[in-house]
Amino acid sequence: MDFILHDKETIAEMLTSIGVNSLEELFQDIPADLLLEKLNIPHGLSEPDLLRRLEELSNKNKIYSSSFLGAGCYYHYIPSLVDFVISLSGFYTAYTPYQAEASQGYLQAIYEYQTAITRLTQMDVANASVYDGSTALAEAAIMATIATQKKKLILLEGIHPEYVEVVKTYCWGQDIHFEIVMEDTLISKLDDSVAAVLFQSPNFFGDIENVSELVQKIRDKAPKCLVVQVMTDPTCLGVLKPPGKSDIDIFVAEGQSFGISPSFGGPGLGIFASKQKYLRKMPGRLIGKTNEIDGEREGFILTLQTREQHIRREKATSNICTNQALCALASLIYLVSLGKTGLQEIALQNFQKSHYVKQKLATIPGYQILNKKPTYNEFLVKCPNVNKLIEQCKQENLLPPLIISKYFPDMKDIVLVCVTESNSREDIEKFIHAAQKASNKNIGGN
Amino acid sequence: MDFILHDKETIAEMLTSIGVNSLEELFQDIPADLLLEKLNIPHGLSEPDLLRRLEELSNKNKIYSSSFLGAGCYYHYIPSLVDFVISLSGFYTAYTPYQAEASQGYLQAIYEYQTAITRLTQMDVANASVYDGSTALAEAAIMATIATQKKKLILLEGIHPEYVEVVKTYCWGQDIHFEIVMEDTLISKLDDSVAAVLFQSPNFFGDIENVSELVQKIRDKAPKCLVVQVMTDPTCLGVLKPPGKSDIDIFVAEGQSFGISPSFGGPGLGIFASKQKYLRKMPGRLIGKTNEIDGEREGFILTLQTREQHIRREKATSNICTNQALCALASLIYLVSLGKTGLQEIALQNFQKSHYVKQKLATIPGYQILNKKPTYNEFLVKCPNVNKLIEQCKQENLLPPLIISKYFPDMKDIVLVCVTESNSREDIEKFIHAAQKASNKNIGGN
Amino acid sequence: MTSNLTLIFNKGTKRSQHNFIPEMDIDRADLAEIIPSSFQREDFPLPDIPEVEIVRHYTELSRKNYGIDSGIYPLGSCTMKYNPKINEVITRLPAFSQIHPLQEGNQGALELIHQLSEMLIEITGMDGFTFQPAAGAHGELTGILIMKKYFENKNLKKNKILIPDSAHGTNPSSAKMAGFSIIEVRSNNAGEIPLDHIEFAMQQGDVAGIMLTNPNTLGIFDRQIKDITNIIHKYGGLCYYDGANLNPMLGICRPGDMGFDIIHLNFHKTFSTPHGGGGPGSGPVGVIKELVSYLPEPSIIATEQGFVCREKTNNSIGRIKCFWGNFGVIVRAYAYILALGAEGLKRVGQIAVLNANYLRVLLKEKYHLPYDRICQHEFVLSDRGIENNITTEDIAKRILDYGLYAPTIYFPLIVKGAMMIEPTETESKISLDNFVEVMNKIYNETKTNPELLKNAPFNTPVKRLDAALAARKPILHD
Amino acid sequence: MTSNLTLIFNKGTKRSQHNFIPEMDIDRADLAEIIPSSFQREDFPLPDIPEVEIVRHYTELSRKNYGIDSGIYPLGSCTMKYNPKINEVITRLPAFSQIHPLQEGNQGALELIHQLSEMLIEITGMDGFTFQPAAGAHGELTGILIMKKYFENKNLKKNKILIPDSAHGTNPSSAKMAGFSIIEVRSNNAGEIPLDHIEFAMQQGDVAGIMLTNPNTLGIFDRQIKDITNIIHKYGGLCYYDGANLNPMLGICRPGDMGFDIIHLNFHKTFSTPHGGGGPGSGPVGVIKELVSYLPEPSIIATEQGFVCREKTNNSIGRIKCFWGNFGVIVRAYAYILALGAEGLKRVGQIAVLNANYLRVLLKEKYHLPYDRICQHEFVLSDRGIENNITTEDIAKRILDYGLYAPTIYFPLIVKGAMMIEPTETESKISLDNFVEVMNKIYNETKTNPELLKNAPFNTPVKRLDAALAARKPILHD
Ligand SMILES: Cc1ncc(COP(=O)(O)O)c(C=O)c1O
Ligand SMILES: Cc1ncc(COP(=O)(O)O)c(C=O)c1O
Repeated sequence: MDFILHDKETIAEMLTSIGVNSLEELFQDIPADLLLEKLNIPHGLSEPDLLRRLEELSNKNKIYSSSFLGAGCYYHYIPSLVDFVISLSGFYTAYTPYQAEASQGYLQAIYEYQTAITRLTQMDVANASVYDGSTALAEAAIMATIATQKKKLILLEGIHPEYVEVVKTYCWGQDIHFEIVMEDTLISKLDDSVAAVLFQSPNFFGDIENVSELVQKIRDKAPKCLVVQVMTDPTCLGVLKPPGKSDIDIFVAEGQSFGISPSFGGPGLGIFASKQKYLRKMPGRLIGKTNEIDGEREGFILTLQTREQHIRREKATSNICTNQALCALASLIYLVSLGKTGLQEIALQNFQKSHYVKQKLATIPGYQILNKKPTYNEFLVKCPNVNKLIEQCKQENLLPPLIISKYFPDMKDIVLVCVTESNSREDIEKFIHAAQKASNKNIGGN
Repeated sequence: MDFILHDKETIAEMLTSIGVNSLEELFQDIPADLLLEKLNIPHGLSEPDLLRRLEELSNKNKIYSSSFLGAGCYYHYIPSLVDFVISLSGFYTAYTPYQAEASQGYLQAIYEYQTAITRLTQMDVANASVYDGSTALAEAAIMATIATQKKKLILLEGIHPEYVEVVKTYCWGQDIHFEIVMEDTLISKLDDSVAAVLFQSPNFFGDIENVSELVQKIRDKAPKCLVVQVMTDPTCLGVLKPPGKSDIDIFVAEGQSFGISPSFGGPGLGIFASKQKYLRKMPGRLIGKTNEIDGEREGFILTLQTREQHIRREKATSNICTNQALCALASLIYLVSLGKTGLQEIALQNFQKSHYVKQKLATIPGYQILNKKPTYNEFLVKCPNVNKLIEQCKQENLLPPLIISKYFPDMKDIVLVCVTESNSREDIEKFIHAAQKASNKNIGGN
Repeated sequence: MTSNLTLIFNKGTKRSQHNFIPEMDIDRADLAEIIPSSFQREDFPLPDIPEVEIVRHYTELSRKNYGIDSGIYPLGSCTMKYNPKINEVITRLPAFSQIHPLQEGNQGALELIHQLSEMLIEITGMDGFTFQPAAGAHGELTGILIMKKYFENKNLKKNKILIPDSAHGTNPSSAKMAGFSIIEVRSNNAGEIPLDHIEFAMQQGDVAGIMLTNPNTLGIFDRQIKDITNIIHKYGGLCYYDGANLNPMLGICRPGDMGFDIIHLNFHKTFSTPHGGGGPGSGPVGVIKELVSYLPEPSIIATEQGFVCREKTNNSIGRIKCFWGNFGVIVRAYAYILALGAEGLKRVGQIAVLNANYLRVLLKEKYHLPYDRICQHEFVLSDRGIENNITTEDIAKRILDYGLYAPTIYFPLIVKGAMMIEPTETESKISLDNFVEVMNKIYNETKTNPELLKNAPFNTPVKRLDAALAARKPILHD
Repeated sequence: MTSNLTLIFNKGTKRSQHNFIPEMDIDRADLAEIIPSSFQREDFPLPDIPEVEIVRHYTELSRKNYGIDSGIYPLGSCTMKYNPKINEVITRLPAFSQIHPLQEGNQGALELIHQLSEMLIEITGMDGFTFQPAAGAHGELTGILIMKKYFENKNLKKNKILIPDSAHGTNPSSAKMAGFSIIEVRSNNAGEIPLDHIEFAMQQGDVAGIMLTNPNTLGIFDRQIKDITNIIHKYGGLCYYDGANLNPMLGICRPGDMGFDIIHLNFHKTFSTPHGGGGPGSGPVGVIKELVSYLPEPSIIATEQGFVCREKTNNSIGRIKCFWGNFGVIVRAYAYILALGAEGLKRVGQIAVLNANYLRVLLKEKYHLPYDRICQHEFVLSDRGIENNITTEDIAKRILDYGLYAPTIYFPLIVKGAMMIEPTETESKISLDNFVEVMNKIYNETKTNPELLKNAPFNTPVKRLDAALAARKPILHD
């Protein structure tokens, strides 16, 4: 099938208007030896055949009834309103709102998104989104070097390993040096040459830092050093102190938890917020409120574009153009659908349910919780038999936790367990049961 | 959960405006002994809990990979545009378009539906829909008695047995007499007292009548008798001569095949069309084109409402009020999405594929095709072992054909097989294989 | 910019369409072998229309159509409440939408219908339900046929039925379709049923009973409802409850307790299933114990082997619709009740009445309120006192100009120039205040600028349409 | 009627919301045991907002936003084509949308990516692809980093890159992010690259190569493209192809055959994935055989055990994004290519070019066309000759009044007052004719009613907005 509207007669008519004799003549500028005979691509499919084919293909993936896997991508319930709104074709079939007056709907929605993010994080300003959490962190790293004119970064251990890799790639591109340090050596590594300290909290292993204290320690040693916090599941902000209240300079996060389906890890949403004073160094789009030139009414418009590539070209703060607008809209709808009450309760349920699982696992012979700090919805567990645990989970149709040696080969027999509000009591008991069965000293056979 | 917007303060404020002290006071007219304490209904569910519950419940139903069951409800591919359009909330959250000027969108769409149906059927006029095929037939029966002022109907054998039951119920309500006759005795039963002959073609057993010939025979014997045709799967009109070309007086059909999901048999769509001369006897709504009173432009409006209950009350042509507008819209989108080419091809594929299966079954020992007339996508098969066939189908994850004894206890070992374009070659081969396995003299065990 | 009257058929092309047709994977036989060519059609006057055109066309039409997602939809007696989005998701779950009515493996569907039945029994005070009827009027017909059968079985010739003058048009026409003739009961000054009138009628011996809605279409709860049903029952009659106005009674009071024997519900009103611009609806019918065997088949019972269909009974009026009713609509109503639960349903009743009364007291300052008392879900204003020959229709059309929808007008028939207003429970106070503000502005315009009203609307896709012309020269298709 | 500036936050209530929170089914521990209270937030300045308000608010906003379903969207270089509805269904299939990037049981997803890669290799003439980049600019960065790594590996210090003046802003800024400095190549009068200029630059020895889009942003296919890439290669350089303008080349001619070594694609342009009002996109990068090992990990290969990830290579530039890229977008592009097939893709290229040329010849009658030759997907008009001090911006704003969207304006920078027009292949002739008619009307208005243009638009939700004020006093949230 295709989505062409012209019949043969219409094509002929149009060719005549143009003054050429054939479609081929329209490609007269192309050297003949470059013209293709025919693509070696299968014959096109009709919609029913296409759907059948894709259904069959999708069925080669496995869906579980409940998940204990997180590690940067989370299962949270998505309110029906989210898909309803992002399926409105006035939103999803639009381009970037270059003509403000015909794009007020989207502009207002993204302004509302910026508002929701600043309120949630208590940061001064938030942009209209970047690609995802990992690139948000990389952009933050670069922004810190622009703002400080320094080319050295320190990353605190515990950042998502894939985020670290992305930061590494971006930094290499710009000859920025960076070092990953353990918490106990962090302060000793700081000096005037450091542009920023980047850390994740709750971190990849689940630990929640005392952020205010950490920031204070950094400020004491290196007052001009920026502090950048990243999060992979910002639903915790329903309960945790927001970065804006801990004097964080740049806050970034993966927004997938806010109403975006896992989708094999993308598209997600790069949340990006900072202090007001760094506004003009920020990457990405910003929507601003303004007035009619000749009128009374207010409206919304893309603003501070002189930071951006299409105006500033190689002097831009970033190369980003297309961002994740529809995902930002989804997350806005998520945030307003849950509202204050819902966001607080969701965070509480994540705290409580994962705490429950933690405590239960700790009582099973052979299991040991490795986190020394408070945790949100993820934590590290040393297991008597990882493979058996994974096997038991699958038998119960549960998506098993992450075997952490995937990223850290030295960490043997350890899994990163994620428990959210989406795990029902029943799912949780199944998981605990699976863990029991996978315990060497399991109670009563099987 | 609920969908109430007021907080406590707002309620208090409103009560004050009204001049009452409590919500309870608003129910002061209700005798105290009628007031309920509390409904014995479970506590409300949040959206995630609700969805989980309903998913679990729905999973107690079985979905098959392919279906060979029809009998009044058919599996045809539904173009993506159908659900897209009927999900536009300007359509599905509207009421009946009483205020024409603010409801032009729906009015135009239903006017287009009426147009599509008249073009498809070649009947003079079509209404905006009635409930379904069965009630459409009952309404047609009654309309015929109103138009002819006679109280006797003849039904030709082969009408869907549930339709017959519905007609029976309606006729009993109005003291209309009816009789079901076999084709060979039909003409002999006709006389001046008969309001109409009702028949189905393609009929319940799959037979396609020579409609023009049938109508002619009836006319010859009883010139004032109306002829009413019903269809359960009007996709056949892609190929078959339309009723309007066979001098049919009233044509009704179940429109579910036109883009409406099976949904356990409802909602469907009652297609209702007739000759112009019976227009003012028609049941149901009609949309008409008109002009602005003080302007140039044309627009659409509910019309000929003096036939309807809200104006005419007990003298109305029918009691129908709410109809199946959204289903009519779905079927319109189906018809325009397929277009002429698609509708013709769909009908051809149904003819061809069912023909293929018929021929293949006929070669398997023990199977016998019972239809003597041409068939569309359904036909009757005498089987060596019905239960075994059903069992084999299920093993192949195929929805088995109808065991016809469900409706006709005397017809033993016979199934009504339905083959549509939705059955792929692979599905069809599986079905034939299942039939082979269920044959007494099956080739090579198992 | 483009004319509002480009029909979709004008957007066709001569390019044949293939997007929605599976590729044929079976060798084609000679068609003439399958079906004689004389059975085949010759021409097919539908064009092929490109997908892009279809999408744009109906996107535009949908925007030219007011829906509950646009704002208040105060049509009296129509209960246009918010339709929860989750229900649209649930009804599209494949194991609901893709199942065949005649298939085995239907236990989920049967359980759903059975459970819904149990919940409706509790909500209404009835003893059994059928889900076959496709809409309210269809439920009425079903219910009245049950009455007919009941008296037939008793060998009583009762072919008349009492229906108040405030009743919806479907009531008399449904009764007529069941073969009854109608005795209209004139409401008294309080908008209620005069007891002596019905007592007198019942004494005649040929009256089967009464069809009532309570609260009625004036929004008034008949305080003597128990007396009414008692009188009917005293003479062996049956009481039918038109459930279209059940919304304000949810969790407050039950038709069964009022003494009704048969009721229908409008899922597309009370239970928030989208009205779809005219349907599909669902109009289940509930009855008291004595009448359960009269319900149409099939009805579902729980057994140890699972949910099964009840055996045929001799009493049953038979089938009223194919298969199981409008299952897709039934699923939504079920989900709605589960979502709200006991407290939620009661809140619906309370707030529906609160909102109606709030509008009532604010609007009666300018507009004439013929029945000036506490109302339930709705109330009716009249055009009395409106100057300059301005009609209710003019006011309704002017409301459209302010971006809102108009009330039901000229109904009930017992109020001259009626405007019947039902806000439902899902409007905010801001929305109600806005409606009042618009109505007040219009009231002022009736005095200061009557021509504006007579020519309204102006801000709609078309100006006021000529209904008389449409009926005189019907153009019903292109 | 209501102000267009009621933000959703003003629609909150004091009623706490529970609709979207599952009921807690675990006994709660004392929170202080789990998380110290000093770690907890104090206030939470977000209201609770009722579902009804949210639905109405965003329904209204969506109607205040032009989309491809509204009509022609002629933004040059943006390829705003129709987005097939079926792709929205497919990407929401649970076994695509609900899978975790780190789960086993991902063979369907890996097979899809692998197959798509094979098809893109055929379409573009490249030898390997990565799907990690989230958009075009991200792909550019990836591609340029590959260049960087390539020369690093060869121990060659090549830190400059050639970029024509007609290039999109992302090209220089991406190159800059990869540590390159930019040498701008000035286009000649035909809108093409002067060979001598690039030959001279390459001779300096520190130039890594060139970034080009062909057809370029003037819609012109550079006839000497093979010479250009030959020159670059002659000096050991690499050629980067900005695939944003690939649409007209589909099935016609391949960047690989033109001599490009690295390319990115914009799925949200060429392959019809909805642009989403700004994203998400997907910007896969393809490279020639020699560079395959430089692609980011993971890349997927087919083995007998199924689809697996390639082992790490030393050459790889590393990871450019978490996980697998924007999979939901990738699925749509895959479905699109399967739907169209070889013939369909070629038709896209042909008709995109037909439509652009049709507009070009009709519009050049009134508007100045600086490069007057056959164009490919788009062409650029200028404001030369427009009288009464009317600017390109004025014209663009006036187009909105006619219910259409405006072209890209003031880009490319080499045309003064540029209007860059790309109709795409999914517009009908009627739609194109309508666009021409509007443009002609506006042209007449420039002469007869210049004030109208200077104050346009009038028919939009707001009149012309003050961009300078927005930048001077940024208000970025409420
Ligand atoms: C009071 C009353 N009764 C009955 C009906 C008929 O219901 P339906 O339209 O579902 O057939 C209505 C619908 O408008 C009504 O308002
Ligand atoms: C020519 C050209 N190159 C690159 C880009 C950047 O692509 P993206 O917006 O996907 O980052 C664009 C997008 O507008 C473009 O038009």
